[in-house]
Amino acid sequence: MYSIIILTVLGIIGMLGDMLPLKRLFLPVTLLGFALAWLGYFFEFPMHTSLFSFDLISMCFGGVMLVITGISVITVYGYGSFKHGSEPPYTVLALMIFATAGGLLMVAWSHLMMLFLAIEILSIPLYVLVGSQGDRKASQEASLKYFLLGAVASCIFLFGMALYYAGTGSFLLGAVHPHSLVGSAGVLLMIAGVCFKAGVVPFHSWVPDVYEGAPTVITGWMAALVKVAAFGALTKMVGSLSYSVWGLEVMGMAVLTMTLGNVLAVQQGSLKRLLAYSGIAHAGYMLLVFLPVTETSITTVFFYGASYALGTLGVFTVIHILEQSGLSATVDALRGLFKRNKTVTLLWCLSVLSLAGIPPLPGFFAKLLVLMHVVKAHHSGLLWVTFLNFLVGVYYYFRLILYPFTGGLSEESVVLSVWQKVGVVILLILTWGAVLFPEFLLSVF
Amino acid sequence: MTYLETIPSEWYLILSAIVFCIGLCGVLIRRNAMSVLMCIEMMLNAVMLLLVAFSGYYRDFSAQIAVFFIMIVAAAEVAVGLVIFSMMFKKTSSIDLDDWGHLKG
Amino acid sequence: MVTLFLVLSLLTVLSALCVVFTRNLIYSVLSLIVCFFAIAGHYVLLKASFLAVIQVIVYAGAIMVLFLFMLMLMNLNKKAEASKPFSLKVVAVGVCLLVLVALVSIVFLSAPRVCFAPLAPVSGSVSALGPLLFNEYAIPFELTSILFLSAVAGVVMIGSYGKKAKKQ
Amino acid sequence: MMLFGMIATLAFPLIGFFLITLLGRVLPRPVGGWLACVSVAGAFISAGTVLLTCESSATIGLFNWFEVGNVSAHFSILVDSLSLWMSVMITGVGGLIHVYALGYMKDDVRLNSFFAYFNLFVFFMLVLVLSDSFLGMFIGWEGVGLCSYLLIGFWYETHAYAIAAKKAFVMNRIGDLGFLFAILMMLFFWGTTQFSVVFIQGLGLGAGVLTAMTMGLLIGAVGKSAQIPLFTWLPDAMAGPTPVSALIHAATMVTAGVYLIARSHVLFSGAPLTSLMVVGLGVATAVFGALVALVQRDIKKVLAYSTMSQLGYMVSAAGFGAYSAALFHMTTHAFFKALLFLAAGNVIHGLHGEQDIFKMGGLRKKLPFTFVVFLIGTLAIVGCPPFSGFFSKDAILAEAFAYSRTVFVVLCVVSVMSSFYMFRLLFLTFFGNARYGEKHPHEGALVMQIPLAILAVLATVGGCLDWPQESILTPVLGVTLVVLALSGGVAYFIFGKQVDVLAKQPVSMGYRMLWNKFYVDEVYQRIIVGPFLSLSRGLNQYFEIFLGKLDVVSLRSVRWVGYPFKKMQDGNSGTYILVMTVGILCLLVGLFL
Amino acid sequence: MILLGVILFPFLSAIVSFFLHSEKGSKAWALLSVFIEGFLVFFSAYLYSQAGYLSVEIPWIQTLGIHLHFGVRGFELWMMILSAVVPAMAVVSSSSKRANPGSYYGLLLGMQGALMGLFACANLFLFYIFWELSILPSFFLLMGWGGLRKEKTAVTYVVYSLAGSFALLAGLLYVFMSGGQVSVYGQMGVFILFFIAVAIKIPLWPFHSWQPDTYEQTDHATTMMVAGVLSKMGLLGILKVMLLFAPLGAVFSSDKVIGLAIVSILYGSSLALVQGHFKRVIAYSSLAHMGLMAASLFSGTSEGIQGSIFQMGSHALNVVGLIWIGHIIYERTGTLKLAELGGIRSRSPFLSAVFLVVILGSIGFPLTNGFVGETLMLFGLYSVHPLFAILAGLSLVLGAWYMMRLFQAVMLGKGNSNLPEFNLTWSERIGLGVIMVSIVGMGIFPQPFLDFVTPSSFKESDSSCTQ
Repeated sequence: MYSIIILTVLGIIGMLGDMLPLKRLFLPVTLLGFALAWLGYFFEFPMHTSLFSFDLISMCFGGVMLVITGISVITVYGYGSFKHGSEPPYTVLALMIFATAGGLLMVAWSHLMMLFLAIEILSIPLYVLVGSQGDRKASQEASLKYFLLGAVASCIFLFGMALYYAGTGSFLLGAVHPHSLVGSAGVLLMIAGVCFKAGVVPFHSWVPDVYEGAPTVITGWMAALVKVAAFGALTKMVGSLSYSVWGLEVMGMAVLTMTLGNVLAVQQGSLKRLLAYSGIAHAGYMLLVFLPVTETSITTVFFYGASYALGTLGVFTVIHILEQSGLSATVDALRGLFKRNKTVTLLWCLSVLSLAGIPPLPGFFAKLLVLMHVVKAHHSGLLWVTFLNFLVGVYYYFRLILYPFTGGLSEESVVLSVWQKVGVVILLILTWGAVLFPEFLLSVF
Repeated sequence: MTYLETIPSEWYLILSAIVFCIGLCGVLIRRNAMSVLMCIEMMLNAVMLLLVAFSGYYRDFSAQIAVFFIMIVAAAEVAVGLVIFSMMFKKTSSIDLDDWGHLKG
Repeated sequence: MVTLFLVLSLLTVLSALCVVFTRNLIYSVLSLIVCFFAIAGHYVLLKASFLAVIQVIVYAGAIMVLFLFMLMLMNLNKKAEASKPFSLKVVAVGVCLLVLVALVSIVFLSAPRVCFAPLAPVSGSVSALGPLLFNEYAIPFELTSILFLSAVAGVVMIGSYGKKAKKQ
Repeated sequence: MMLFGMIATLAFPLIGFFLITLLGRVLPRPVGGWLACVSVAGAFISAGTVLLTCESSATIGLFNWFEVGNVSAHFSILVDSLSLWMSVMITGVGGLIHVYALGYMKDDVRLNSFFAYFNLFVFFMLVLVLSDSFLGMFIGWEGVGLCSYLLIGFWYETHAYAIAAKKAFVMNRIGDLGFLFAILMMLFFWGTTQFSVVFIQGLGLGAGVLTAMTMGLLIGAVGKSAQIPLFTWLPDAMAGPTPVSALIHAATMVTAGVYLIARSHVLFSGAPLTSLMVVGLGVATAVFGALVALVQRDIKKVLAYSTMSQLGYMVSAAGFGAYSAALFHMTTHAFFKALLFLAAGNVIHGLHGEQDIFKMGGLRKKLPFTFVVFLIGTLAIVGCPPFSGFFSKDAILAEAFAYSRTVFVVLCVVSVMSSFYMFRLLFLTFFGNARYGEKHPHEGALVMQIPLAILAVLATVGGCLDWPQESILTPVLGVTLVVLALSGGVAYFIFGKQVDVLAKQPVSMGYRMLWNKFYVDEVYQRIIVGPFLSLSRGLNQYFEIFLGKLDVVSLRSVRWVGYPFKKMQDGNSGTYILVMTVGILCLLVGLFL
Repeated sequence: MILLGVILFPFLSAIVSFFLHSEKGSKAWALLSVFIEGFLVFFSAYLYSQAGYLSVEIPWIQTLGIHLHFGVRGFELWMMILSAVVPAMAVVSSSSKRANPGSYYGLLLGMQGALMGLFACANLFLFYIFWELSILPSFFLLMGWGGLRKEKTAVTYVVYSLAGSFALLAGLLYVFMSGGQVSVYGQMGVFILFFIAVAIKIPLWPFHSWQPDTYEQTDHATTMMVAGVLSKMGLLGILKVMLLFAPLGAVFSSDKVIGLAIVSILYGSSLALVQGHFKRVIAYSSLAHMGLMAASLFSGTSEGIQGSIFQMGSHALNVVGLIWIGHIIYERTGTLKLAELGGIRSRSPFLSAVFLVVILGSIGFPLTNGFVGETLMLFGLYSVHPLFAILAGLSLVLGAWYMMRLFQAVMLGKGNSNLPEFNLTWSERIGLGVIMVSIVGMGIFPQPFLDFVTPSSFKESDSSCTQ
């Protein structure tokens, strides 16, 4: 619990930022706080109580989330339009920290109610952050949709929890085998609730509109954090449930998610919507790993989540750098980027290639792990669908890489603020690190 | 014969299912954001009812604590929801969901 | 006892239907309050008197008042609320009915709980809930503080967005 | 001694080629040419000495080329009477033509490159003749093809000449493909193409395989010696300068086919069907060449077709086993055909490039020396007794007579026709009224006349080089004399006198058929080349675009599949929640399955 | 350890080259690193001729069982020499005035590194990783410095290449999952998957539609790399992967594959006749040559295979020579359309002489490197079935036809008057001279190269593919 406590303290400091005299110190303090929070895991490692269980999964997923938020905090800190009178956007950072605390909790629960609380702690700040750009109608509409759909999804989750409680009489998953149908129905509804957060097909409708509406600074961080947290929660939840209950439905959802994500991504013009649909497709690939759950599937989900998060952060950082220099987030904004700023193009190409799954970038190993898992599970039909989806994915990813090299509209070079440069450099280092030492992330479990 | 023996647990399950579905139906049918929010509240209450009923049956108070937390979350949600609706109203003086459908495709 | 249960559940269902299908918003808010009271009644029946009181105070009192306040603010009470095209309504109702049927069939198909272990009858819930809340569930209780903190920060941030922009 | 001699013969032209190309710019103009003549002369001398001094045949191994698995190939020189005699002939006639070219090409700007190609040609011809394996011969074979390409297309500015060169090269390549196929069979059966190995084990093979192999060799010979199917390049090859036509398209390269058949006579004797084919092709070409030559107007084209028909003679002779007669005729033909071409060169040189014999006439007085030399050449080719042509042609006729009556009769008719068109050529150019307008022809320089004189002597004396053992003088002599007189008279009667030749052009169907070479070129163009090109253009047009469309089509199908889902995302949160509810419904229903 | 040096050095020099911006500096750096790489490769060739087998193994990812395992046999080293020589030619020939040269040379060196890795790798995963890695630099080079229609070409190129590599990945996963020895039925499936990947990369007939556009749109150095070495990756794929992991598959379908290869030979030769652009002629001609090489690889005879490996080297040399000459012409006349060219022979006899020698090399004229390869390959095909040899032989005739048509269209004729003066710089003269001499040299003394290509180790893999 130390990490949650540290994050809360940081959040409160953030909220009181205006009054406290720490104008320049806030960012380093936050980063230090994140580091301490991750260290916090080691002190009470592995703590299993009736309510929480901080074990290896929560430490790793938590670590990834802290890294994601760390980088996003840096880029947010450097983001121009938030600079009302050049003091940092304290409230936004505070909310981001609270959401991360929610994310950490989502992978460290054992009592179902705690999972619900974690989902809500993660979601409430996100509803607000999505709607934070009051002047843009799209931002308000995005937060409306996210709020409504989020509320309905948490109701569904709760109803599932209640049914599970009715069926088994306890809030701990896997404590007793849910013979009764009511218990299984509860499990299904709970999985549906979490899948909403992950952006799996029947519950994916919010993803494109929210990604497009939300301010780009938030979208990247939100996409990465929510997906990692959701799949962390799913691994914990699915790990302790019998496959027969949810096997068929999840496979159906996985296939639908992959195909729909890729098929719709091909037709998108706006950059953020395209990346939203590709996010959905990646959720589909990650879901494949749970059919059936084997010892490698946790490693695969973890590595896939980490590489996806890295890729998405990189991509959205580039988009918001482009938006900052006055370009609309459409595919044409990328034209001529190669001439305007090399490092940004390098980051863009590496991130998109990692999402496309081209060796030697981390995305490739993630894809490889998923494919090995599917081949080991002998779903040959599923294998062919996955390959077709990868091919369609390659098509629109390479279209994205195409544009920076085509003729540019505006010639003036893209300027970055100091902190944004720091963010870009950290992302590059992490990507190359994952290329050279995938071992570090893979051998954890 | 305590009250609980007389009422079989299925009845409560059915009652809460009915109220849940009515809430869900309200969410789908109403065009006004406020009434959608109200229906969501109703769905939450259905769940709370179910939890309280079964906490009685299982003689286990942890469910009531869960209900307690649900209320807290519901309150926070309503607060955030109403702020979002108020800002929408300030912008376009209408919180009709069909008017707020511009992000599409 | 059984008749009381039936009356209360009938009241709940009717008020719920009323919330969904009335034209005027005010009527639906009022019927929702009635529904909350009915559910509070249920709690009393189930010997969860503390929750009943909480329900009445938090829901009926605070949240519904907030709703009414917001309605008055947005003067939504005058014009009748526009309704969705009829075909969409039918589909929505149909789907909900199907979900209900599925749930009910699940309830009946699942193995019936033979009977519940006749533990000692539980007396007043406040004295039982209190220690539980502050011993085992102390940490989650604190966590809810994060929830409220972020809710408050969020509301302030969104609410005051317009003013700060005007101040520049 | 023999080793040094043979290597010298090969080395001289190669050194000449490298010297001229490398030092080309440095040397003053004529030196390059003289260097070429010296090198060929050197080769001639060394070949001649080796021919005279040593009798025994031997093979000199130079170095092994490649050795992969059980396939191996080695460069080595075979020294026997046939190859020596061929190399002496090549270097001798080649040398004379080099000297002639000095004068003929004097004012050309790229003189050095011309002589470089000439030397390279002689080198490749020697490699062809001297190598001891079919693979070595193949190197010479294609090398000669390349040099003929370079030399035909020497004046490459004019588009037509370049096209003619390309046509010659591609046609030769078709022949080379057949030859290569035969080589592959040899490699497959024996792993090497050494003559010694091939000829010893050759007969061991089955008749079918041997026929296929000899068929391959035949196609090679046909391609190179311009026999029936692959001959259309020879008339176009006249686009090159006259010395080129003399050396390549009269004396040496075209005889390579005959040399090939003569060299591999063991294989051909083992495949009766192919030898029949050879005779048939030879005779057919002889007839065809003679017929078309009757009506040609261009002096070089007439000589080209006569070469083709003489080659037909030689090939048919080789076909029915008269290898020595064929080779003897090849030698004498080299002498008088080179003589005729060089004399024609003189005429063209004198009339500043005019090649149409209808625009010549009465050159007897203006170019006396060329007239005498041309007359000797004509008498030799016609087969008038004292000259060499008579002995070699009649040797073939005698063998033909022994082989089969019909072949003999046809060959006689061909010799009659050949004498007719040669006399027609003679009278049209040198007799009759001068139709060349106000050009004033003049004799070539001394350096052009000496080789002519030498060749004239060789043409007359050449006959006795080879011994007509059995005296064929008696009946055949009489017959040929009568035939000659007859055809000479008729030719003189038609073309000799001062008559306006143009008006007398017969317009009959037969004439037009002959004039357009039986439309063979047009037939090839319309049946083989044209449709092939249009097929590939069609493929290029439609199939490539169809393939290119593949990914666009797949993309559109993906879009079409995705369209309903795109419509589902219509921005209204009510629909979104409806989708979620349906999702939950499916999940719950899934529970029952 | 030198193998690791050979593979990693290009990547390091690529990274350094990305930071250089001055034209002179980046070209100098590229030249230096290419020659060092050449030296390293020749040194490892020397070591190989001593030791007989070079190999190095370093663990990389234990969990997936992927080790950096590099092992080299004769023909792989031959390909590594190739992929040292071709980039050297590419760098020497590229004129320094181009947009941001640093990253240009960096990408070239990166591609060279990927190729070295591919040729030297000894385990399947590495093979796949380097196989995909080599697509990226060519894609970026096409995008950065390509012609007018580069976007469409780039998309087609990438979709085709990656579809191929997915097929390879599928086959590879299947082999990996079934633990190395694949069931008979499985081998057919694996063979088909590998064949699709290889057929797209070589390319063979139905999968070739990316090739002409890519050759036409990429700038000359990339075309050299793609035509010279990348296409050989496909052939190497056959030797290294298919014949070892799916020998039974190779047995059953070798006739079908040879048939397809011959179709691509005839298709390539006939279409090369009607192309209007210099580089498209080269594209279709190399489609034909690669088809012949692929067919002879499947012929199963040791001569055929050795001939095709030797021909890989000579074809690379010829293609590089052709493209270099094309580049020289393009730099001076600004166009490569055959209709607008002509009369260059009178302006630069040296260039036309080299062009003629290179053409002779590529159509298999005796005494040039093409002939040795062609004869051995045709022999290989003949021993499978004489008809195949005849059909493949047709490519010789068609080859002569379209190459002479190219020579005539570019060099002969009067040419338009405003043709600029054609004085070649010293580096071009030397480079072209080296190419000319080596073409004729390889033709006359092929034995040292042929011996190089048949080490004993090749024998036992040879036995596996001759069944």
